[in-house]
Amino acid sequence: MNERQIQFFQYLFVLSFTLFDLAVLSWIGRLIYIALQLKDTVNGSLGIAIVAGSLFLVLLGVFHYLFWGLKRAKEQV
Amino acid sequence: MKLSRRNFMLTTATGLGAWGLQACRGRGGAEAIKAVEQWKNQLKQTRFALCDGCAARCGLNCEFVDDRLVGIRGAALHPVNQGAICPKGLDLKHQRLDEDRLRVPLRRKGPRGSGEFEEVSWESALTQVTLAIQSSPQATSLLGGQYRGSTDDLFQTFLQALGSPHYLRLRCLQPELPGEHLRRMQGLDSPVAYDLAGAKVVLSFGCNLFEGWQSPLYQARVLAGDTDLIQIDPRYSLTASKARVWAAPHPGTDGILALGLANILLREGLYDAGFAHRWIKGFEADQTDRGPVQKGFKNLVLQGYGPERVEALTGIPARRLYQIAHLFGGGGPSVALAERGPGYGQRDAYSKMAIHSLNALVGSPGRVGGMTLQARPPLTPLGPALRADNDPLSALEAGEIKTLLLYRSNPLYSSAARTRWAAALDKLDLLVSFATQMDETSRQADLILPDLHSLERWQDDVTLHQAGVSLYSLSSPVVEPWGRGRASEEVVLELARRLNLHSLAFPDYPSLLRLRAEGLFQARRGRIPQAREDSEIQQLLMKQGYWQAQYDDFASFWTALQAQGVWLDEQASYRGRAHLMPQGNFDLRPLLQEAKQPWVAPLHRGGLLLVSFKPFALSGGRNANQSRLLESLAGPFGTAWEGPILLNPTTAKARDLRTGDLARLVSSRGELVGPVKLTEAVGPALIFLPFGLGHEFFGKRGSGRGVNPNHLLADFGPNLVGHSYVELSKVEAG
Amino acid sequence: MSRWGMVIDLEKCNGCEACAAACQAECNQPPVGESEARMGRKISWLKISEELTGKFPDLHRRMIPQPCMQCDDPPCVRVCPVHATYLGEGGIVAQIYQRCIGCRFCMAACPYTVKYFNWYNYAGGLPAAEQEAMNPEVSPRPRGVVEKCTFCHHRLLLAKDQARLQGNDPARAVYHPACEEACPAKAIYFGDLDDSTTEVARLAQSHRASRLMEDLGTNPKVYYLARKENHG
Amino acid sequence: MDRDFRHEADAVLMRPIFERPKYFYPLLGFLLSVIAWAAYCYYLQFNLGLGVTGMNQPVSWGFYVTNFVFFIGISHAGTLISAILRMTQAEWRRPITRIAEMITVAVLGIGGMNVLLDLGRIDRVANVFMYGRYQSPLLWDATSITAYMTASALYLFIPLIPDIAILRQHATGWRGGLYGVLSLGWRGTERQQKILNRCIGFMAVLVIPIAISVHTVVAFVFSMTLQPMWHSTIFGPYFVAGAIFSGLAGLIIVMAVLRWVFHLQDYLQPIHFNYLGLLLLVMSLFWFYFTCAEYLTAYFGNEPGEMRVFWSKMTGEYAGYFWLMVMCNFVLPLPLLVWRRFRQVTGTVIASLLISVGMWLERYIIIVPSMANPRGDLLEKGHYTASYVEWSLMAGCFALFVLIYLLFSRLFPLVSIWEAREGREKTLEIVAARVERYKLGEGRLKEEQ
Repeated sequence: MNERQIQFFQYLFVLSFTLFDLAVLSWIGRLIYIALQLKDTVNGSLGIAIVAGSLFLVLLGVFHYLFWGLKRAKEQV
Repeated sequence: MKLSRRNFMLTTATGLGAWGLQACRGRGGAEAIKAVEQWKNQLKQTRFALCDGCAARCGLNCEFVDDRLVGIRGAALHPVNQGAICPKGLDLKHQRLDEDRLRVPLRRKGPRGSGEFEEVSWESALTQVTLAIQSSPQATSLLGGQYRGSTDDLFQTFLQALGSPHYLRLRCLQPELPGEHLRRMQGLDSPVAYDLAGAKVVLSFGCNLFEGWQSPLYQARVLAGDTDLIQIDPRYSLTASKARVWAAPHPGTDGILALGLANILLREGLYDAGFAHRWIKGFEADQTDRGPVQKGFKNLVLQGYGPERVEALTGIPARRLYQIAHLFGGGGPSVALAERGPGYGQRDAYSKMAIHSLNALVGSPGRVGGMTLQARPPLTPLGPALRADNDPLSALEAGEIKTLLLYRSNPLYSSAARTRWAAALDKLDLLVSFATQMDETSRQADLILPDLHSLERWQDDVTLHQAGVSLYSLSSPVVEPWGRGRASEEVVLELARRLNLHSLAFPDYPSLLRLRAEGLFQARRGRIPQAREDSEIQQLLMKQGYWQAQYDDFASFWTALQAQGVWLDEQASYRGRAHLMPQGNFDLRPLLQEAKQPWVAPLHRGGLLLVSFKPFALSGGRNANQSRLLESLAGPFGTAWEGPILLNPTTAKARDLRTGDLARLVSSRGELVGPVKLTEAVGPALIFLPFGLGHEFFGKRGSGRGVNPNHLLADFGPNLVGHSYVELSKVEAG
Repeated sequence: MSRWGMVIDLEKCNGCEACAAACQAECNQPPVGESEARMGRKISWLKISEELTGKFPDLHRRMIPQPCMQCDDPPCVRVCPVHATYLGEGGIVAQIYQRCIGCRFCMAACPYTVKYFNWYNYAGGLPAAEQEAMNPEVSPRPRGVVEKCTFCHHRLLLAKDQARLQGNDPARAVYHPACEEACPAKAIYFGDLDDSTTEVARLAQSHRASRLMEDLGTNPKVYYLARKENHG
Repeated sequence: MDRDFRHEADAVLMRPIFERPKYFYPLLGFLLSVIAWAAYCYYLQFNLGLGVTGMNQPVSWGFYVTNFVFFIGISHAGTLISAILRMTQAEWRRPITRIAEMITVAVLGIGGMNVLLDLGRIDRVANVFMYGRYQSPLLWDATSITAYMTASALYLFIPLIPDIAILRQHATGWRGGLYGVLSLGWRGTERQQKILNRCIGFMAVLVIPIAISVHTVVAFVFSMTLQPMWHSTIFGPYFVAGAIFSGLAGLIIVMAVLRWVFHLQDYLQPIHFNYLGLLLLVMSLFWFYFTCAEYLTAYFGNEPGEMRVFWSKMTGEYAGYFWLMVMCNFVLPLPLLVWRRFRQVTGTVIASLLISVGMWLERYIIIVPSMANPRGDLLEKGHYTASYVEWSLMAGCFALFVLIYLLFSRLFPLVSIWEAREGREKTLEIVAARVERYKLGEGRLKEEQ
């Protein structure tokens, strides 16, 4: 595998993680939407969603920090 | 447009479908919705049918969609059930579809009882029966079980036309006849009805009013109010748990208990002295007759049945006796029921008369809330009556009968005298069974003629047990027959044609029923109830003696009768005391005669007494193969699909038995093994076995399930006794 | 808006099982068969429990029919992950069979154990003839979903349709469930608890009335009438 | 590029990756056949319905939910322990962390899978996404397990990066490509090392609350209902303590197996088992304390519904399970863990095996007796016997766990090579400096300055 291919798969890797994370986030959003629509324990749902949502955002952030950080650090050498 | 059920299922509102409808509505499809609704409401059709689940014969409304029977509800206008329905009636819908049903005529191939049959044509089968009857018409008989109405009359006329003296019946209650005690004490010739709806106190000796006695639905309705029920029963039955007072005497001591109550009533002056003076014969010592002075009822009871002695013999504390006597003699209309199905043990006649004497003491004959006499509906008679022979076994054993038709009777299962029955049936030249299921006795038959399910044939019924009305019910087939079965009545009429019996020259059974109904139309009384409001006005008018013709001609009467299924006359019961005591008195002397025989202590010390009973779900007697009913046994027994041996925990503990264990019961007559259930509802030293399961042959689901108490019960003659001494032991697993 | 409720007079009920059987017939609850029933998988939306106290011969028995209690605050609804069970119109706890994923959390949460599961395809396993004889108003349940008493909700829908056809207000439609209709002792009363003119509302207020496990705060809409005073 | 790994230091850690062990295919075949049998059983269940299990009314949850709780519990071993050890800078953590983290990732998936096995309509699982509602504790579970899974995978992956880079130097073919992609361009520069350490540190902090929340939420599935002996506030912490307890036991067993199979005696030394044994002892005492607290509260409260369940566990139908659990979780492990001479590899492994059984039983007798004895005294009692399908699927779960571990061992080093090296190279100075600081009086002196 040449460097280009490796890079491609690395981007694919980071993209799929990002997509996964966004999928989870959109699922959480969907749950909130349903709760609002059906007036089904909106406050509780919002509470849980805020905690869970920010957690996934943080995880996304960590991964991207790591990925881009390592990439840049490599180039600095 | 022909609407199929598939379309209906697609468009109909189920729990969810409703969402769809609501959604459409929101989007302005109001017109379409309305059309669907209109159509849906017109789609369902209702047809009347008579329930065949037990002897009560309730009215049913069968609901149809696209000619498919999809639901059964109680018929609101039928006086017996008034809209209520029980599990047996509900399950007719499925019983009809039982794959084990006999659907083609069968002829025996192998030896008797081998169960090998071959399919034959109706022609061949009917020819065989015709030839057999022709060879000796007088030696032809019919053994019938529990049924009433025109079927009964048809069989009587058929046998009469053949010149046969034997019409055999085997059943625990004979609704068309008054009990032996009523005949001897009141000189009655037609059955009485107990006015439970009018009574304030009902003293029932073992009649399981809510489980299997006569019409449980009717009794449940009329006794649910303020009536005080006193239940005398060794088992804490469902009925007993609904009673205000329940007393559990030793089995077989009901008569002593009754006279113990009489003792208190007499001593405390709680009896109807006027009635006693005017009507009762044998009350005081008889001094007018020549010869030795005969002791009267009063002497007998006061001297021989003091509370202490009664307590010792029956096990009922004197205090409880006083409580019952005071309630019973407390003034309100009271009635005592001595009509227990399986009888009162070896001293059945004595017990029944002793219990019935309580009715004399409170003057219940002819009183509101007491006993009444039913008028038979004025049906056109078919022919002279042929009284049923209620000791069929002796008649068969005498060997005069060559050809026997079997209808709704299964003595090899339901009689304790199985071996005698088997031998007696074996003597026959031809045993023909009209059957819907292959049961024990049908397996012995030479020819099986498949009967139709009750919903597939014409049925009628004369209800005699419900006080206050004279009631005739009629229903036409509501569904198509399954297979090549034929209604037994049609077969009998066909036989009559082949045998040239002119008294039964009917083209078919409905025309016979039509002829019978003409009598109703011409009688100028009674009515066909149409709607509740209408019925109230009519009732009022009729109470005042007016009778208004509902229909101009018989044809419209006949159409209405078929649609509504009920003809009734609320003014047709006789409450006059002279009617109830045609011999002019209430004679206690037969009781005095019976009481002279020395009393044998019924409870064998240290032994266990087995008593059988009918659980409600199985009280129709032919339900052992109905999955839904078997599953509903989980209610009373805690186990579905099973009829356990019910034991008191103390009885069980002594033998190291727990619920679910297998136990062996041995009596002088046989033994059986079954699972055990412990319950406080059964007294120590008693064992209760449900009746209705334990078939050797009764379809896939009914065979080999549960136990049949008849295998153990002592055979005390024609009357079922229902108890026997047994030994109980644990069957070790493995 | 109606709030449908039921009152069961235990003094009148004699445990004949007519209500349970009528419920099974009306709502197409199939028999599960012998081995299944023995495993405890019987489906009977309205089950009847026996309460037998005392020692022979001083006994007291009550037969207690238990449909879904139709709680106003149903524990089963709280735990359902997919909205398959919800508090529907008239306070009826509904179950959407097509939505249910079969996690059985609602069964675990229901203190009355009146939710039933289709361990096998019971309804579909019936002979074709029996399937044709089902009540077309009520959909048979596939395997793998939870089912429960609906207070004969389909009859309410029919009653509303009828009212609409006759030009009446569908919101005021009155109906009767199969169990009430079948009861021979007339021990079951059904109607709108919020309408003070109904018999149910009156009886639910009676001093004889109580509810099962009232202390759990589920606010059931099924009331039981205990024994009469004079019978002490 | 293609240097022979055998000349490297820590070659033993790379051996299973580059040299196919001789047991690999037989073991793989065995595991796959167990899994295939389980899959067949599941196919039966899928086709016929949950009727093939022993569950019924009212015991509508059985083995699957037990296994769900059990496996989620085991999963705590990993990430949580590794995170705590990393945060506290326990030096002896170095060879353990990856083994522990991998347990988490493998077992968490299996635990989550048990919920899916339990569903009556797996074909409608998408409804959870389409119509889910956050009121249901099951959704809390779904969320927190997803979060824990993601975080754990990340937490496993980040410290793996330098090792992957090492492996890349020896790998060719598809492995080379894989390692190339996954090493994310690791060169080991100072800046990269700093970023990596920062991420590891951050994740270690983040993962602890997530881990605790996961098992608390699993407990909430039960304690949020009104069922007797479930509706209890102690359930959250009790489940967390139990999870760490069973997780430690699971970790010790896995460590022992790996030590033996992959000859890791140099890395996983008796001292590790000794330390983990001490932790296990602490957790055993915790477990006992929580159990006493739970049962004593129920007993003293004497609430009829709870007492039925209580006595069914103490003397009734489930007494056998209960007392076996107490033996396995407390009575038998205690002497093994208290005495130093038993707290060796063998002793701790025996204790761990006992505890694994005991903790599985604990999950079982939390779930089944409460369901079998519903609250109302009217309600029928239930009985439950698992069917062969449930046993098979449970066996399949264990086989799947081993399979995942087996495949992981063929791809990545089980002990962190770079951390081990770091430990050897730098630790002595760091620890010496640290110990220097502990010296008496130093702190006060510093403050005075």
